[in-house]
Amino acid sequence: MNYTEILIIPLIPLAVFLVLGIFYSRIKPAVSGIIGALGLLISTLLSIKVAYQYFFVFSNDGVAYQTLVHKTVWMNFTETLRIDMGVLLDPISIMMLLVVSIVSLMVHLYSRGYMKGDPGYTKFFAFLSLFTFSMYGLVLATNLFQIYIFWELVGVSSYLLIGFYYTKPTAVAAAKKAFVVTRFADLGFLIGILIVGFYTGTYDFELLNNPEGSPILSWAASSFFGMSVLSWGLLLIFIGGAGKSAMFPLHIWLPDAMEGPTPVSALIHAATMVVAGVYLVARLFPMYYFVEEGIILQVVAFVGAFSALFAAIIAITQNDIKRVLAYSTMSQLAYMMLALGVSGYEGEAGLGYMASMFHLFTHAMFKALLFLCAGSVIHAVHSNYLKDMGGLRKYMPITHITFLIAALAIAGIPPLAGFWSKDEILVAVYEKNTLLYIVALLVAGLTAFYMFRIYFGIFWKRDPEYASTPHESPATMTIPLIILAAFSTLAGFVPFGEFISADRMVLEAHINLPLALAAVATGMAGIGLAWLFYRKETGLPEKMVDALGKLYTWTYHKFYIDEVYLFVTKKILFKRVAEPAAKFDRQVVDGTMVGIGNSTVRTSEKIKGMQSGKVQDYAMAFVAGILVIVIFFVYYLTE
Amino acid sequence: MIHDVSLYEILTVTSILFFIGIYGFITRKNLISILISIELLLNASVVNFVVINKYLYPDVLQGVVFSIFIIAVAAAETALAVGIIINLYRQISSVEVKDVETMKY
Amino acid sequence: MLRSVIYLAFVLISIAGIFFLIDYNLLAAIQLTVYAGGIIVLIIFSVLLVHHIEMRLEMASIAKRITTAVLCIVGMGVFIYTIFSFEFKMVDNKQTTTTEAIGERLLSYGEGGFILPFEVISILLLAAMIGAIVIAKGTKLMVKNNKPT
Amino acid sequence: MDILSLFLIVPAITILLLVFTRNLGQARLIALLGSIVQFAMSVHLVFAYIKERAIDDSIMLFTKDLIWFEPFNIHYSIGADGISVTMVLLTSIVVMAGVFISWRIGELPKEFFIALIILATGVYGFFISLDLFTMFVFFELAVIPMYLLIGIWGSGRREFSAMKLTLMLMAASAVLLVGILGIYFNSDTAGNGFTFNILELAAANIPAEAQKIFFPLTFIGFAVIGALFPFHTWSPDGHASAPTAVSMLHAGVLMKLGGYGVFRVALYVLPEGAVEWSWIFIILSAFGVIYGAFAAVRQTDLKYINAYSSVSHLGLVLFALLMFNKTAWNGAIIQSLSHGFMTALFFALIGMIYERTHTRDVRKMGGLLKVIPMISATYVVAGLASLGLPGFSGFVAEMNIFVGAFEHENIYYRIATVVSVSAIVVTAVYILRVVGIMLMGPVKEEAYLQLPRVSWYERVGILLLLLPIIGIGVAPLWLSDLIYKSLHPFIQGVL
Repeated sequence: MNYTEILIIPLIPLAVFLVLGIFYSRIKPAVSGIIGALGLLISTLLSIKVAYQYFFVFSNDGVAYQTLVHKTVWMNFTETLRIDMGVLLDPISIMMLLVVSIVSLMVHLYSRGYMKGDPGYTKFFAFLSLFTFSMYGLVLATNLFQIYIFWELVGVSSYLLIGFYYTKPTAVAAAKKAFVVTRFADLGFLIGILIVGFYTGTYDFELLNNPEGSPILSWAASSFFGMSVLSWGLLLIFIGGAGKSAMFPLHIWLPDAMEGPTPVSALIHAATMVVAGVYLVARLFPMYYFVEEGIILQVVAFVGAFSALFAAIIAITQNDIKRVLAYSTMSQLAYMMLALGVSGYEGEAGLGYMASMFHLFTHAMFKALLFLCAGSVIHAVHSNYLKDMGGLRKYMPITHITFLIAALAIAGIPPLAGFWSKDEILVAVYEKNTLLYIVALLVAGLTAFYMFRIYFGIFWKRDPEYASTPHESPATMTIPLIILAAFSTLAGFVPFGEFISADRMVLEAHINLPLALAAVATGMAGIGLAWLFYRKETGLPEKMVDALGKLYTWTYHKFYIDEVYLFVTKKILFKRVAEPAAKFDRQVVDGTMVGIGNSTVRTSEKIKGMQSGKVQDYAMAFVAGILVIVIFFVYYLTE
Repeated sequence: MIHDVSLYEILTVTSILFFIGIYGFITRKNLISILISIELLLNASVVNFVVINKYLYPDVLQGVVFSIFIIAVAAAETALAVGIIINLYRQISSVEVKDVETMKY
Repeated sequence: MLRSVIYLAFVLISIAGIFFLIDYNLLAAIQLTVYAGGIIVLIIFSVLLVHHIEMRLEMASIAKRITTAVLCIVGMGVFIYTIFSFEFKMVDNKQTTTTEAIGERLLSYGEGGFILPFEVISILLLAAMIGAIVIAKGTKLMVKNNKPT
Repeated sequence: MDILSLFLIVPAITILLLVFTRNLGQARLIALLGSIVQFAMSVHLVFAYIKERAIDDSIMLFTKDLIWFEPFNIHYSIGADGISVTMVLLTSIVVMAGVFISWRIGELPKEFFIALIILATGVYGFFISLDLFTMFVFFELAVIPMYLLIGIWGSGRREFSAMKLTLMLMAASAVLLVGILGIYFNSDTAGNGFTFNILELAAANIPAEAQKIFFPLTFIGFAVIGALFPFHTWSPDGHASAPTAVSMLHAGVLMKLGGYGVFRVALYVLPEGAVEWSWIFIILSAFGVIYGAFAAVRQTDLKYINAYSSVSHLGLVLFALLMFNKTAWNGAIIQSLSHGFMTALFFALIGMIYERTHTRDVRKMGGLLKVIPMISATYVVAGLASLGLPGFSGFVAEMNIFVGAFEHENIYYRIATVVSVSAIVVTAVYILRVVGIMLMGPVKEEAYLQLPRVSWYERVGILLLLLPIIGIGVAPLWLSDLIYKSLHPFIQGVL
């Protein structure tokens, strides 16, 4: 392999970021867009080349795929622990490389149209490049600390991009929320890293992931509250992943993050950054699987299943199309987590792992497409809300078709991409746990339902009174849509099992017909229901709302999770901890210090009278003092 | 030289004189009274010098010489003090200690 | 006020008497001339100059007077006790110190001579004299100097 | 001429020249020249040190020893290892930036710069001294100008703050002096007479009983200036009242004397006492880390926020120092440096913002990003650096500290580490809160729209501080190598 080429892939966006950042005011907006897109095009081509070389030229048939590492020391901690910077090539990192490159390139192209005329155009591309760089770094990370470093960097790029419209208070709040919530999760991640590093003596993925290696085998050596310390570490790392991938209960930032520009939502909050959590678990999969017999994987599976259902239910009631998509993203990510959670390691048992990665890949394509379509729609009607849309199929044919393809894909209708990957997940779950399978199937149905709810709402419903006739977006925006639509259609036919599997061996995936039929049927049922509810305009939705009553209100308010958080942070942490801390400091700690000073002052006030300046008083004191001394010397010392 | 009066008596007298001077110095509020008290103090010490010189070390003259110096200094001091008092009186028409306190500030 | 000065004069004269008794005639003379003659006169004049007959003599507060009195009595007790508990080696001596001896002692610059302190004292006296004059008539001088031409 | 003494001579010459200046223009020119020379020297020192280190294995390099008070065996003894070299570099950069930031100091410019450079001299002297007593003298030399600088050129309740600061630091000095004298009078273990020399003291193996008595004194004496909870309260008031450049120097450099002193004196000379007492100070400093962060969350004055943030960050330094682990120590030193640059940058930015808006109350500002983009963007960057974002120095430091501290064999120490790690979340909250309220959002006042843009000297000042932050953050290896090697004798002393 040519490592220079691989190194160039992340360095190009970094260079673009630096150039745009330093010459911020001197660069013309249009030029900056071109620089960004061009840079990324090179990166994308290189990624494709690398992928081709890895899978086809370099591949050794019949043997497990090798992990290729090229690294250099960045910082030394101790003799064994150190942070390396480098690139690690294995099937999943290359798959992610492709995902990031393609989606990012599409978003770059799309943004040139979407952001046109925005005063922060250059800044936008700079941040986008920064994000892409960080994401590449994350994907290619060779060790836990490198992944953490870029993890933080993508977090901050996300912060900057969500807060891109910084004069909007909601955007500012959302950015802050996103950062703080993920930061909180990262705290878990960091502690997890510390624990893993301490007990295994290494951060290197290569060493950590070796099923027979000492790091994994060391789990039995220590225990803490009934679980191996290493399991605690992995659980904490999973919390980090859950924060980024918006698993319940750390999901609250994701819907708010939709305050950012729509291309950002497509890139960061649908296709790439949010899958980092899934990627992290997949990256450490052998550890998760082998340490204490996969106890943490069960946690992963249940958290995944619950989040998937939870998010899907909320998605039904939301009226902001981007929020629906956000909850959908959360639900799909949870799906991937679920698949990882139920996966085994070797051979057929590793189907869940493969399915999860497969779904990650396809989901990135169609969810990015969905967001970009939504962006196109929002661009046309200047609103995020369903009530301001309707009948747009006449005005925006390309957007309409591409959206439909994406919606069908996510609903799991063959032969689109979503069907294949979702089917694999369902098979994997079915083989493991029936309860989880039912949940997963239900989620699939709900997914189809809410997707078509907004589809009908946007494109079919009666026109609202448009202030100006909406029109199709410019070519810069529609071309990426078309390309992504093509990917969404075709991605399912990639023989994914040949490239990616838990044990790196070729995995022959085959369609389990009854299960596939059940999945398709559920999807169709969801679509049909949506058609009944929202296409026919029978007033059914309102009736349902009335019938469900409280339940609907709860769902509409996202089960008040936000309020709980707000209560905890505002009322408890701020009011009960931070404010008392500040007060305590000013009054008690500082009060003590100032009090010492003041009491000195007061004492001196009191004894100031003695220093009256009257010679006679001094004389008296003098005489008295002399007397005391004389008496002391004469009658005490001479005794 | 007298034999009826011993050193002890004279020293007793000077001690009494000395402490009368101190008492006066501390309790009087009038500058001139304070001055008088100081004279008493000085005189008590002068007598001590002289008497001890006479009774114990008749061969040397240090005590006498010092007495002369003390007297000289006392004279100078008194002259100055009186000068100050008169000047003060001219300025503030008082020679009470409490009135002079303004000078502290 | 004047009375206390007269008492002071008596005290000083009595001290001169002590000097006479112990046969230090020169000192007695100095005591009489400088103290009884010079200082007392100075003080009397100053009293006369600054004192009005109707002025009440102010004293310190009772508490302070009592404290001081106690202090003084204790101190005196200590002194007298010490004096009487100490055995002085009395030297019998009949010789009269002459003025000549004192004078030679004062002006000798050999071993045990007091020429330097003597000179210092004379300068001090001079300075005090000038100082006293300047201070005593300070305001007038200042007024004169400040008078615009 | 040895190159370390130059760090005392050049400032002295600068001060001498400053005495003859007549107006602001001349004064700042001289001060600037002086600081540039110092900067050049410190850069040269770094390279000279690296070159010398390759061939010389002794603990201290560039040593020089002159006796200046025979009866007590007090020497003017100087030397440098990797730690002091980096500290000197930090000082010179912050001083230079401080001069740039004070480009338009209003009243008494000459005296201001003189006091500033006296302070710097004290700090340089402190960092290169190998003699406890000389070190103490320089310590005092650095503290005293602070009083004048805050009292004369400060704002708000400046007399009170200056008084409070000076009194608390003086009280600390008194405690410290007792500790130093205690060390001194117990130093004669080999029968060669008492000594103040740190290296000799470390080799002398002071009796354990004496160590246990004098370690807390020495530690607290130094830790007060390092803002150890609960002795930190001088810092918020002091910062709030101090003029910009003084805040910078104060938080950026002066507070580092604490950590450095603890490391060089308390830990090195009194290792057994340190082991004995570490638990209580670890609790205090870990608590201080969290506590400072929480206290910062509710502040409204920018300088107070930053002061409490300093309490939190420097608590981490002391925390790491007490872990007796090379990695943690390495982290502590880098944290000192990184915090030095970061707070200096913060205070510089706060000063610029205050100069323009005439308020430091975050609630009164808003949307500054639109109005003064350069300053605001740098503020965001500084904020991100402060909350430990990778790519900035803070991350490198914190990770070293956390990893090192977590290596401790005692589980309670590891739990304390986890507790202090959690401060990173709170840090994020208070930083982003300020950024959100002050820099983002709509512009609150019409008048802000006409705020003057950043001027060239401010730009230079900002860059001077920003570049090292990024430099350390992106390529930490050279710095940590520089420090790491110098830690070796210390860890041997302890274990």
